[in-house]
Amino acid sequence: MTIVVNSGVVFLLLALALWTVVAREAFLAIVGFVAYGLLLALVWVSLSGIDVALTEAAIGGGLTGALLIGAAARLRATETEARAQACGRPTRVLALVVSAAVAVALALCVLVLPDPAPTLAHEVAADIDATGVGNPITAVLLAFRAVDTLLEALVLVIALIGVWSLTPDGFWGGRPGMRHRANPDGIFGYFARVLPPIGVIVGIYIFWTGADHPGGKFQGATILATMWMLVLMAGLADAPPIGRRWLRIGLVVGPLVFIAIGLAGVLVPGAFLAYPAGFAKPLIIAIEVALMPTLVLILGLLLAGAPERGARP
Amino acid sequence: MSVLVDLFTCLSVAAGAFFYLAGSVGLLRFPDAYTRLHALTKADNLGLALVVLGLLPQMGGVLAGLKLVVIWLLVLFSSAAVSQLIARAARRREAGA
Amino acid sequence: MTATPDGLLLVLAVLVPFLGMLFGLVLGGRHAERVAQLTLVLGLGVALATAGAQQRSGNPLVYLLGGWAPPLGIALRADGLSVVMMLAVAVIIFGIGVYAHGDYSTAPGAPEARAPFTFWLLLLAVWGSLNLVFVGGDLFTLYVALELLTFAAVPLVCLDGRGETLRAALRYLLFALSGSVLYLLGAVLLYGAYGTLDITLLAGHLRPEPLAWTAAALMTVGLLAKTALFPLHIWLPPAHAGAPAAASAVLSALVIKGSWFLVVRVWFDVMPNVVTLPAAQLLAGMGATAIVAGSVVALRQERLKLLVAYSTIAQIGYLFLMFPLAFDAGGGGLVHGAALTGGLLQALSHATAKAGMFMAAGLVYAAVGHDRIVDLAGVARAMPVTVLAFGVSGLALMGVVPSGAYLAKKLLLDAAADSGQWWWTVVLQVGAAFTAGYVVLVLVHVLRRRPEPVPLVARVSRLGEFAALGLAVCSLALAFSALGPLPDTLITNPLAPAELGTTLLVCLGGALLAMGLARRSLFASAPGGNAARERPLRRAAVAAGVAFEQGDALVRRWPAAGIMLLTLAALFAWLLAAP
Amino acid sequence: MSVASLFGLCAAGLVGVGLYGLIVLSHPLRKIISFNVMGSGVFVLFGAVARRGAAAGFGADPVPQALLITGIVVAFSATALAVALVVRLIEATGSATLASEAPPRADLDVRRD
Repeated sequence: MTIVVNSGVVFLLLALALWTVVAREAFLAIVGFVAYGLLLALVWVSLSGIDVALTEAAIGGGLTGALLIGAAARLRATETEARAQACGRPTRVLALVVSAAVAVALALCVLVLPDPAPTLAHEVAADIDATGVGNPITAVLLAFRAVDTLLEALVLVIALIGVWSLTPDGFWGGRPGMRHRANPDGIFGYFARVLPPIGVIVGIYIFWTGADHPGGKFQGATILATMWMLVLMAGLADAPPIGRRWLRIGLVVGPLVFIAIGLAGVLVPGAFLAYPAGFAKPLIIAIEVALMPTLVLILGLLLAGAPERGARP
Repeated sequence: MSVLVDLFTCLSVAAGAFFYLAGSVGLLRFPDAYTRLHALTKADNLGLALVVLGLLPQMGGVLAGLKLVVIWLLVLFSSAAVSQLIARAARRREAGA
Repeated sequence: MTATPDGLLLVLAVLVPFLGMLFGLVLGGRHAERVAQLTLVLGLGVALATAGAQQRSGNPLVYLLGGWAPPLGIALRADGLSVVMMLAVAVIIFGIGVYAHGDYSTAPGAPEARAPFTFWLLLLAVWGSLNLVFVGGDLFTLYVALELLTFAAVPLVCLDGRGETLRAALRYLLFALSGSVLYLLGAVLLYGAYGTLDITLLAGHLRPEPLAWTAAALMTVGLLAKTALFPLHIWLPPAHAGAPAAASAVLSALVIKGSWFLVVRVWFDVMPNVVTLPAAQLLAGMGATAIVAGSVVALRQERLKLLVAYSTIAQIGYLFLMFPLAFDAGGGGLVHGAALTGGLLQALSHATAKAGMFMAAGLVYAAVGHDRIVDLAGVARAMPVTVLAFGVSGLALMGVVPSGAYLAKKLLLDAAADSGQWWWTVVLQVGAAFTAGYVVLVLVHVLRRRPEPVPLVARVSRLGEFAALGLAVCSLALAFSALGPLPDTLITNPLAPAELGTTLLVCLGGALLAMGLARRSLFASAPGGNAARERPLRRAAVAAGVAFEQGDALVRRWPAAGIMLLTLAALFAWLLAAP
Repeated sequence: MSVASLFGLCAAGLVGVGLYGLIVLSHPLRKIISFNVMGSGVFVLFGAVARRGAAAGFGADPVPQALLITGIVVAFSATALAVALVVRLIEATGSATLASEAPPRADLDVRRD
């Protein structure tokens, strides 16, 4: 029974992936891609990755989809030009042959993966008690491989600096994106007033529960960032100018606290990013709490894009 | 007792699935944006309600059941708002055309 | 696996630049540059301390992050290779920092401006990512490091915001992303097969089998796409030529070395017993093609910055010649040895010289207001230090004694002779002549007299000129490292007849190539009557040059590059599996 | 066939589709979508590897799953940067083509001024 359902999911997934390639308009491709992202979340559930499913649904399907739709609305005029440059049939056939070859090679690799599969699950199980958290993925992300998470926060900071570097010169220090105006008494204004309080609670709940159950800072931060964007889009508030001091502090507080706690570990049990025995869980939670504002701000601002107007509202 | 509960779940979820099917058929077969929205929102929300209702007795505790109900309410709320927005956009396009 | 006492230095090497970036971001305005300058000094200090510690112990430095040992945790590791690269990067970043002070300083009281602010932050980000690439001991951490490097490098391309540079940046980003996904795909396969991503543990587990071959092929081509080895150089010329001079220096001297270094890591340290000689020959063959094609197209350029960008493509080719030469004759696979040292020296001398060259080209552009090579007559008189920096960089790239490239060439020539692969000897010598070609081409034009002084549109900063010269001299003096860690028999008197003869021969060959291939006849404005006699030969040379240019334009079309990328992956997999 | 193998094969297909789109589509936004499809293919493959490694009471090997979360966030950052570049490119030039400069010319003396 499960295999039938899963086969159906696989079929749909491949069909949607193909659709994103063959669809005539970018907008249609993006709609397909968002559906694809949601279906992918289902795949993660089948693969016993609830945490990954939450991340995929929130970031892969949700944020990426929103980003792409926002862009597609502004790029419609350039699509005809791009279609005129479509490559000829021989190129397509060649491309098809080489990509199919890679896919076949990968499929063969999947079939020859060793049995029993090598795994680090035993090591995680043996050492998870030292971290004090119950969710093994949080233990990997913030203890065993904490540096990856630190680097990931830095990736986000650098991507944001990169996006900001695309500001037209006159608007440096201005506000990101366009000013949204909507009727505050309309349905959207109502929606954007009622949903965020609930969304904030859900976001914080998902963040908090991440220590012991599926969930975590990224998934929670995405929900909070989305609520922020909703308020912006309804015109209830405006994006902050990028030069604001509180904004800059919010952007770096997460990584700085992370690094500070890591360096403190050099002194007390004696290694960067190590936690003293018994203090692992509170320190991990302190890092996550500090990362929250950074992640919410960066995810939201990445979605908003480069500044396109001055600092005046 | 448990057989009865399971039977209830089966029936309710099946009914929910039927409404989803109806909604999807409507989405594909109806002629314009308004009727499609009508099919989707009405049928799908009812379908989701039936699925949630069917699953409620299977949940371990009151809290878990409450989460399911909250999910249903949230979907109800957002689909109402979004379908309103879509309908308004469709009307604006018609007026413009 | 245990940590070594000085391992904390590796953490600092990565953290210091990133901390500088974070503080620069929060302080903003003028402070961004101040913080960056402070970080340049601190980072250089850390690099020196690391090098000292590694020299003292003689063994790789190891640090276990969080105290967790691999496979569960992540180790940072620095062998001689990493330490040398870290040191070189610190010196070059320092030079670039000095140079960029002229272009990207903010006056007191002035509001925060976009270009200086982002330049300093991204410079530090590039540095931190590179250090992470050099010391990372885990394939996934290295993937994140590669992405960090890409995200920091791409905005540098379009720092001045012109449309064509935006396009170049987008091409770069998209192609580099394709490359890193292929790399990640390889890493995923390795985890699936061996259950770890740690480099030393993987090296112990790896066997020549289909999974390893596929992973090796995917990772290699992914990294080559990011390194822009011909024919995967689709993104490089517009990106490097369009970026502001200081940014070009970062991109050309440093950023591509990151992914190159990972190719070396993967081949020498992760899978030395999986890679095969035929695959290495393919890699070096691509390198040889890069040298010829890059040099010919460089000679055909009208603009100085594009010429330097194409010369980068040729120099990247050089970096891959060492792979077949580093094979153990006894069939022991790839070994750390003289050939690898040669390749490393090549990378260092190219990095320093190319940084100096791009800086010099940028200064010329800033001073004259254009960089059309044929209109540069008289520049040597107007800005002698800059032209000297360009000339010294050129000499260093050609491999004149006592440059690092000379020593590298010598090590590689020895290795080629030892392993009986004479054809690489030819490539090495011809490559030097080609390098001489485009250096001569530029020098002839800038040294030409001009009746009236060159109209200068801007004053260039003295500090910038000397920074360029300093890096060029570093490159030219690299062979003196032979007095330290390398045997001093390798270095000879530059005025000895044999050396002098080779140098002259190389220069002569270069001059002939420049005469034949240049877009505009080298002596067009000089009075001379033998033009008619030259014509048939020159005509043939120009036809060849044009053919190369058209070939280059063809392989730099997106679909062609994509198809080649995957074809090369298939080819590598086949060559790994075949013997 | 196990769930892991099924989704592993699916992942191979997704990577192939993404690669094809990345090569043949000309609009940069479409390339970005294809990049995401290909990236998610790699992630699904990693997820299948993790599922195969289920042991010690975990439904899947937690290490690759944690790496996947990092990978998804990195892919999102890449997408955000690329989209911002596309938008800016179109604002600046009015065109989204990635095709570069004019083809090389065969003339000898380009400019005499």
